[in-house]
Amino acid sequence: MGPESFLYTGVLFFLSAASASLMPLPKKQYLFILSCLGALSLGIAGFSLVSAGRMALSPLPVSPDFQFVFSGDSLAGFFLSVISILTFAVSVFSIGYVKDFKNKGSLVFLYNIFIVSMYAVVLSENIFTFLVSWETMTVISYFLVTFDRNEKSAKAGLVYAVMSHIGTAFIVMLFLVLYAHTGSMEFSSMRAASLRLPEQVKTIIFVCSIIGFGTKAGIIPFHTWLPKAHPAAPSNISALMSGVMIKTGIYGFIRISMDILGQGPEWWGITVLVIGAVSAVIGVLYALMEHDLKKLLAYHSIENIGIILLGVGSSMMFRSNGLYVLSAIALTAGLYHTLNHAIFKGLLFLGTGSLVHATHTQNMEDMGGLIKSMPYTGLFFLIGSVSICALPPFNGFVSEWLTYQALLLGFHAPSITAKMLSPLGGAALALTGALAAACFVKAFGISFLGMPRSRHARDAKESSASMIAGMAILAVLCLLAGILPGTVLRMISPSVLNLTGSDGNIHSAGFLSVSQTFSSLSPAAILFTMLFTGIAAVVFVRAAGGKRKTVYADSWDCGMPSLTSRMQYTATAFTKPIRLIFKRIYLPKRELRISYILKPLFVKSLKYSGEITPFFERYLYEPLTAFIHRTAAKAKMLQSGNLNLYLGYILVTLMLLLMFGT
Amino acid sequence: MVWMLIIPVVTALICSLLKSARITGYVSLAGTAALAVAALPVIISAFAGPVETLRGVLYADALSGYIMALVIFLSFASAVYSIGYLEHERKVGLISAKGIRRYYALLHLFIFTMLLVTLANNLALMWIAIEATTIVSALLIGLGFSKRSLAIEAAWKYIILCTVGITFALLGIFITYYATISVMGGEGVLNWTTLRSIAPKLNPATMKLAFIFILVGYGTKAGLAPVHNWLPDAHSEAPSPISALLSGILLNTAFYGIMRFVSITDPSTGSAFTGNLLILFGLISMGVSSVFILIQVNYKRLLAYSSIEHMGIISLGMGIGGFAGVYGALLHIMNHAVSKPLMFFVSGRIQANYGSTKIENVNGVLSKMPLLGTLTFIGALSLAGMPPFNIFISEFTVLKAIVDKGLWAIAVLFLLCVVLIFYGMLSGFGRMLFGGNGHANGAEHEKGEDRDAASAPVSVSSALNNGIMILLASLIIIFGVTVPGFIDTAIRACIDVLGVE
Amino acid sequence: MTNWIEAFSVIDFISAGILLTAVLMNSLKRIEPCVKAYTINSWLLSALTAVVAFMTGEVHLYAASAVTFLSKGVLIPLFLRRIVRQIKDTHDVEPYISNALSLTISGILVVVVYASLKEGIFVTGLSKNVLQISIAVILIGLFIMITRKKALIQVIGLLFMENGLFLAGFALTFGMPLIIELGVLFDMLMAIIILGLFIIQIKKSFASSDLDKLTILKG
Amino acid sequence: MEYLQFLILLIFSPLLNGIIKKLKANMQGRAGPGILQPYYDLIRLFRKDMVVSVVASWIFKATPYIVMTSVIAASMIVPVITTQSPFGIIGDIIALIYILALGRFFMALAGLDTGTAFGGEGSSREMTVAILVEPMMMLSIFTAAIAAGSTNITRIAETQSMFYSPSHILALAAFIVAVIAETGRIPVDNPDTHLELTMIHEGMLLEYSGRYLALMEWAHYMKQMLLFTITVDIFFPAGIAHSTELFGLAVSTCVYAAKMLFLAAAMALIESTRAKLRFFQLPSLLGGSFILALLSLVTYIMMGGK
Repeated sequence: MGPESFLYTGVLFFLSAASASLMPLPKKQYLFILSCLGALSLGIAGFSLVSAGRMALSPLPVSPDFQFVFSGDSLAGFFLSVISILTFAVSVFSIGYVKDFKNKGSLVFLYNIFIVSMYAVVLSENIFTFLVSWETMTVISYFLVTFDRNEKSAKAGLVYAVMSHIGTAFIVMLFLVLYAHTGSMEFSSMRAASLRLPEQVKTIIFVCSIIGFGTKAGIIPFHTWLPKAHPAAPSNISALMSGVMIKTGIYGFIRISMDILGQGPEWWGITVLVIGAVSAVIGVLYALMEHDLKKLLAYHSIENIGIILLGVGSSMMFRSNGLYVLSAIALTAGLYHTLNHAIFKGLLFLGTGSLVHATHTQNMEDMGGLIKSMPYTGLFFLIGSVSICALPPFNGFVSEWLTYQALLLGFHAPSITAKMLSPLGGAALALTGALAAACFVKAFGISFLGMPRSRHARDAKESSASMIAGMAILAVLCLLAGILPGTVLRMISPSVLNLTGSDGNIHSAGFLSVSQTFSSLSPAAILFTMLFTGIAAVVFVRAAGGKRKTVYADSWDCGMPSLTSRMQYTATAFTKPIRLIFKRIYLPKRELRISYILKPLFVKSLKYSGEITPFFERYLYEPLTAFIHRTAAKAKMLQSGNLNLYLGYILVTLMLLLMFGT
Repeated sequence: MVWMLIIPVVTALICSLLKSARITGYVSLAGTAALAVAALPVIISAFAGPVETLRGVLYADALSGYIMALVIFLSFASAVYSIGYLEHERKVGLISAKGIRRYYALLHLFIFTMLLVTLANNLALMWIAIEATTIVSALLIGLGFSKRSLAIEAAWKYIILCTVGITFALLGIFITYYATISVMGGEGVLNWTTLRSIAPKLNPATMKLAFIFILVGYGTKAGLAPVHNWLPDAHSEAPSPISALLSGILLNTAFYGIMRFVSITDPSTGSAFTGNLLILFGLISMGVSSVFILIQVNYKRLLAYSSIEHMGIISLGMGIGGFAGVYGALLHIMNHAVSKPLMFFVSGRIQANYGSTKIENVNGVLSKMPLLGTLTFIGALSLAGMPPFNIFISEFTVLKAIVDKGLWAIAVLFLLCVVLIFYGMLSGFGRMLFGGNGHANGAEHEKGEDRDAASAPVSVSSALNNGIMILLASLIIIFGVTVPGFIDTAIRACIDVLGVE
Repeated sequence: MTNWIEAFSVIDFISAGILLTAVLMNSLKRIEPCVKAYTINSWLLSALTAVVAFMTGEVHLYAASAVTFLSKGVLIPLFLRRIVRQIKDTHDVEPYISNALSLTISGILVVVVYASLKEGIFVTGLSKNVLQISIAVILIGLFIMITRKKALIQVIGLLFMENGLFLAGFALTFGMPLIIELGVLFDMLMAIIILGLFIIQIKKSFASSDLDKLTILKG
Repeated sequence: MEYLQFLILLIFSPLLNGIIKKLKANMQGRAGPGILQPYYDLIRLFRKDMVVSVVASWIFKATPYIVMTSVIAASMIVPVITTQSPFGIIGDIIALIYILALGRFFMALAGLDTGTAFGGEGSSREMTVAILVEPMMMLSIFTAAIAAGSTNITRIAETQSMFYSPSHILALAAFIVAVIAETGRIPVDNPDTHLELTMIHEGMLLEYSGRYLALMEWAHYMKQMLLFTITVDIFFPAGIAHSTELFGLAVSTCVYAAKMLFLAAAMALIESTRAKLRFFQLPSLLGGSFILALLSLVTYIMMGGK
C-alpha cells in the first residue's frame, strides 16, 4: 500500500472520531483511541512518503478559480510524521486527561479537526488550499485556546487570533505576489517559474514570509500571542500547539523561502540567523522569569524556534554561497531540532498537564515535593527537562550539536559578516543552553523537589495510567531520538537532499560524524560509558567503603532547626541573580511595603512584590493598539447623527463627482 | 410570473384581515412557501433564457432570477423567524396583535416590492419599485412597533435620505431616456431589453452624467459610503427579521439597479469610467466600515457596518470587472445574503435574552446558550472573511481579480481593512460570547439544546427558529468548502447577461 | 404650432418663476409661507406643463399637467396644512446658516449649474434655460433640506426637489410616458403621506419636530 | 594503553588538588597539609556512615554517581599524554562541555532536593555562574576549533596552528578565567570556605556526607584536572605524543606533569594574590573575559586565520 491509502485511512479515523463526538455517547474520552489509530496510520503514511518522495491526491474543485489540491514530498512527509508522532502520544494521554472534563464532546471534535487541519496545511499544494487549511487551523486552535470560556482565555484568544490573522494577511500578500509574477497558484509550477523572478520581488516575498510565518512560529517580536495562548488551552492542546502547530510556521517558511524561492542573496540567511539567535536568547530569558509552568514552557517554545531558525538561517546562508554540503548540515540540524522539540516539548506539556491535573495550579511556587507523590510524572518531566536543556545523551543535545557544527562551519563562508556572525550565533546558543539549564533546574527543582509548598501539592496523587503511558512514549522517544541519530537522519536526509542538493555527508553508523569538521558524536556511546562507569563506581564504592548504614534525619542546613516549607528557596529567589544581571533587558520593578507596629522597631507585616516589564507589549503593541483606537475614535464625528450633515454628504459627493467624474 | 406578484399581495391582504395573531404568522409562512413554489419554474426558465409577460412589462433573465431567488429564500427565512420573534416581542409587550397583523401585511408588501424590482423590465418602473421598498420598509422599521422613539428616528432618516438619493437616480433615468431619444429618433425607451441592444450607440457624455446620478442615487440605497449614513441606524433599530431582509437582500436589489446601469453605460463610455467610480465607492465603504466596526459598542450597529463593508467589497468586485471580479461580486452577494441574516437572527435572540444591544451588557452567550453561541461564532467568523466559511471564497476571488489587474495599492488597502474588521468583529463578539461563569459552564454545554429552547419563547416557533438558523449556518459551511454546480452555472449566466467578456 | 418666440419667452418666464419661488424658500422662516411657496411653485409647474402640451399638442401632457395641479397644487398643500395644524408649531427654529448666506449660496448653486451645463450635452426642443433651472431647483431643494431643522420644512425641500425633477423631465424629453409619470407621482404621494405620519410620530415621541433632537443614533 | 589514559585523571586529580593547596599554603607562609591529604580525606569519607535528609528524593542519592560518571565520561574524551585517544570518537569538545553540564544540572537539583535555603542558594548561584561562563568558554574554544577546522579535541591538539598569535593569547586568557570559574576558585568562589553567604559550590554539597560527599569531592578534583588538561591540549599541546610508542609516551608524560605543575602554581598564585569578588561583581569579570574571547575571534578572522 502506498502512502495515499494510509493517509486516507488515518484521516478517516480522525473524522469518524470527530463525527462520533457530536453524537450523545457516554465516555467520549475513549474516542481518542480512534485518534491514536489515525495518528498511527498517518505516521506510516508520513514515513513511507519520506521514502517514496512523491504523492499526489486527486484535486477537488471548489469554484472556477480555486480547487483543493493535496500532494506531498519528502519534506511534507517529514512534518507529517512529526505531527503523527506527537499526536499519537498526546491522544493516549488525553484518554485519561479529559476524563472528568465537562464538555468532552466539543473538545474531542475540535481536537480531531485541529489535527486534520495541521495535516492539511502540510500537504497543501496550492495557494487556496494552503490558506483554507491554515486559517482553519487558526480558527480551531482559537476555539481551543478559548476552551474554558473565562475572560482571561477570551483575551488570550483574541490576541492570538488577531496576531495570527495579521500574519495571514502577510502570507496572503506573499502568495498573491508569487501568483502575480508566476501566473500560477500551484506550488509546483511556482517553483519552476520562480527562477525568473526579479530580485526585489523575491525580497518582498521573503520579508512577507518571515513576518507571516514567523508570527505563527512565534519569533521575536511577533511572539506575544504565544505565552498568552498556550497556557490558556487545555494541556494536551498546548502540547500540540507548542509541539507541532508552531512548526507549521517553520514548514511554511522553508516551503516558501527555501523550496519555492530557491536560492536567495546571502543577507536572507543572515537575517534569519540573527532573528533565530535573538529569539532563542530573549525567549529563554523571559522563560526564566516565569513561575507559571505553562507560560514558562511557552517561552521555551520561542527559544527552540530560535534554535531551529539558527540552523535554517545558516543553511540558507551557505546555500546562497554555493556551499551546498554545509547548507545540508545546517538544514539537517534545523529539521532534527524540529523533531526533537516536538517530542520533548510535548512531553513537558503533558507532564505539566498531569501536574496541573493533580495540584489544580500552574504556579510552581505552590507545588514542591511532588516527585514523591507522583514518581512517574516526575521521572518523565525530568527526562523532558534534560532533553530540552540539550544534555547528553538525550535528543536535544544531538540537534544542538549539529547546530554548533553548522555555525562553526560558518567560517567557510566568504563574507566577513557571515564569518563573524555564525560563531556569535554559537555563543548565543551556548548562552541559551546555560539559561535553559538554569530555567529547568528551577522548574523541576521548585515544583518536584523539596517540601510541598501548598496543601494541594501535599495531597497530590499520581495521574491515571493512560496519562503516564502518553508521557512514557515521549520519554522513550526522547532517549531513542538521542541515541539512534541514524534513524532520524533517514527521515530527514531525503528532504535535505531535495532542498540543498546534498546530504551533507553526515555519516551515522552508530556514530554521528560530520566529515566536514572531522568531528563525531555518539550519544549511545556516552550513555553506555556512563552506565558502565556508573556501575563500576557503585561497585568500587561498595568495595572501598564496605557496607555502611544510612541514617535518615532532617536536613542539616548549617544546623538550622525545624525547617519548614516556607523557608525553602523560592523560584523568585532562585532567579534573582539572573534578574539582576540582565536588568537591562528585564527592567525589573520592585516594591517593598512595610507596615509597622512601632516605627521603625516592630514590623507588623512586610510585603515584597516585584515584576519585570514585558518589553514588547509595553513599548510596541500597547502603543500601537492605543493609536489605532484613538484614530478610529476620531472618526466617530463623521456619523454624528445629524440628518442635515448626512444630506450634506450626498450633495458634496454629487458635486465632486459632477466636477471630477465626468 | 404574474403570480409571483399576486401571491404576496394576497397574503398581505389576508394577514391584515385575520384576527388571531398566532395564525397570521403561519399564514405568512404559507404565503412565502407558495411564493417559492410559484417562483421556482420562473427562476429556472429565467436562467435558461430571458422570459417576459404582460407585453414585456415584466421581464426576467438570469441576473434578476439570481436576485429573485435570494429575495424569496430570505423572505421565507425571515417569515419563519418572525413567528418566534414576534411571539416573544408580544410577550414582553413591545407589539400588539394589531401591530403583528400590520407587521405581516407590510412584510409581504415589502417582499412584493422587492420582487417587482427584479421583475421590472422598464427602468423607471424599477425605480418606482425601489422607492416603494423604501416606503414600505420604513413603515416596518418605524411604525411596526410602539414605544420606540429610536426606531422612528431611524425610519425618518432612512426615508428622507433614501428618497433624496433616489430622486437623483430618477434624474439619471430621465437623462438616459433623453439619451435614447436621439438614438431611437424621437421616441425614447427605458426598456432594459431595448436599451441593451442600443447601448453602444448612446452618447457617452450623457451616459456619464446619467450614471453619476444613478450611482449616487442607488448607491445611497445600497449603503455605499459616503452616502451610507441611514444604514447603521435603520438596520440596528429595525426588528431583527427585517434587519435581515434589509441587510441581506434590500441593499442588493438597489445594487442590482446599479449593475443594470453599468451594463448599459459600459458599452458607450467604456468600462473604465464606471469601474473606477465603483472601485472608489467600494474602497471608501470598506475603509469607513472598518473604522466604525473597530469602535462599535452596539452589536446590531456593528453588523450594519459590516453590511456596508460587504457592499463595498461587492462594488469593488463589480468595479474591477472582468470575469473574476464580477464572479466574485455575484458570489459575494449570495454569501453575504446567507451570513448576514444568520447574524441578525442570532442577535435578535441575544437581544431577546439580554434585553440590550450594547456589547458590554452581554456576556457568556456561549455558556448560557451554547447552540446560539456556536451559531454566532460561525456567522461572525464568516463575516470576518475567515476560511473555511463561505465569504472567504468570494473575498479571495475579488482579491485575486484585483491582483490580476495588478492594482497592488488596492490589494494592500483591502487586506488592511479586512484585518481591522476581523479585529473589530472578533473583539466585539468575543466579548459577548465568552465570560460569564468560567469553566463550570461545561455542565450546561451537554444539554445545551433544551436550555436554548427554554430561553426562547414557545417551543414550536423556537424549534423553527433554531431550524432556520442551523440551516443558514450549514449553508455557510457548505459554501465555504465548495461552490455548488448549479450556483456556479447561475452566476455564469448572470455574467453573460451583464455582458462581461 | 404658431409663434414659438412667445411660447419660448412664456416658458422662460414661468420657469424663472419656478426658480424664484425655490430661491425665495431660503428667506422664509414661518412654515405657512413655505407651504404657499411650494403651492405656487407647483401651480407654475403644471402651467408650464400645459404650455408645453399646447406647443407640442401632446394629449398626455395635458393630463400630466392636470394631475400635477391636482396632486401637487391642491392635495399635498392641504395635507401639509393639516399636519401643520396638528403639530401646531409655526416658526422654524434658527437654521444652521443665516438667510442672507443661504440666499447667496443658492445663487451660487444656480451659477454653478449654468456653468457646468454649458457644453452641449443636451440639445432639447425647449430653451436651454429650463434644464439649468430645473437642476438648480433640485439642488436648491436639497440645500434647503440641508440647512433647515424643521422636519416639515425638510419635506417641503424634498417636494421642491421633486418639482425640479419633473421640470427636468420636461426639459429633456417633453415629459416621460404618462404611466411612468403617474407611477412616480403615486410614489411621491405615498412618501409624503408617510413622512407626514412620521412627523406626527416624531412630535409625539420627541415633543418637537426639530431635527436636532433626532441625534441619538450616532457612531 | 591509550585506552586507559583517563585513569591518570582519575588517580592523580586528588594529588593535583593537594599540590595546589600545599603551594598556596606555602605562598601564604603556612605549612599546610601534605599533598596526599585529599586521598586521606576521600578514604575517610568512604568509610563513614551517611546521614540523608528525609526530605531528599532519589535525585539526591543518584546525583553523586551521575556527577562522577559524567566527569569520567568527559575525561575519556580528552587526550592526556597521547593524541591516540580512541574514545575521541564518542564526542568532541562540545560534547565534553555538555557532559559536564549534565553533572552540574544534577548537582544543582540535588542542592534543591533537600529543601534547604543554602542548597537553593548554592544551586541558584552555580547556574548563574554557568550562564556567564559557558558562552565565554564556547567562544574561546571556537577560536581554537575554527583554527583547527574541527571540534575534535585530539585533532585540535594535533593541528594547533595559532601559537602565540594575539588571538591565541586572548582566547587563553578567557579560557583561564573560565577554568577558574568552573573549578570554583578565587576570585569566583572560595573552595575551602563554608561561610554560608559566600559559598557557591559548597552550598550544594552542604547536605552530603560519607561516600556521597567523597564521590562529589573526587568528581570535583577530577573536573579540575580535566579542565587543566583541556587547557594544555588546546593551548599548549606541544610535547604531547602523537603515537603510542613508549619513549614518546614517557616524554609526553613528563611534559604533561610539568604543565600540570605549572598550572597548579598559577592557580595557587592567583588564589593567594587575589581576593574573592562579591557575587554581583562576577558579571563584570566574566563579561570582561567574554569580550576577550570575542576579541580573539575577531582578531583571528580579521588577521585572516592567524
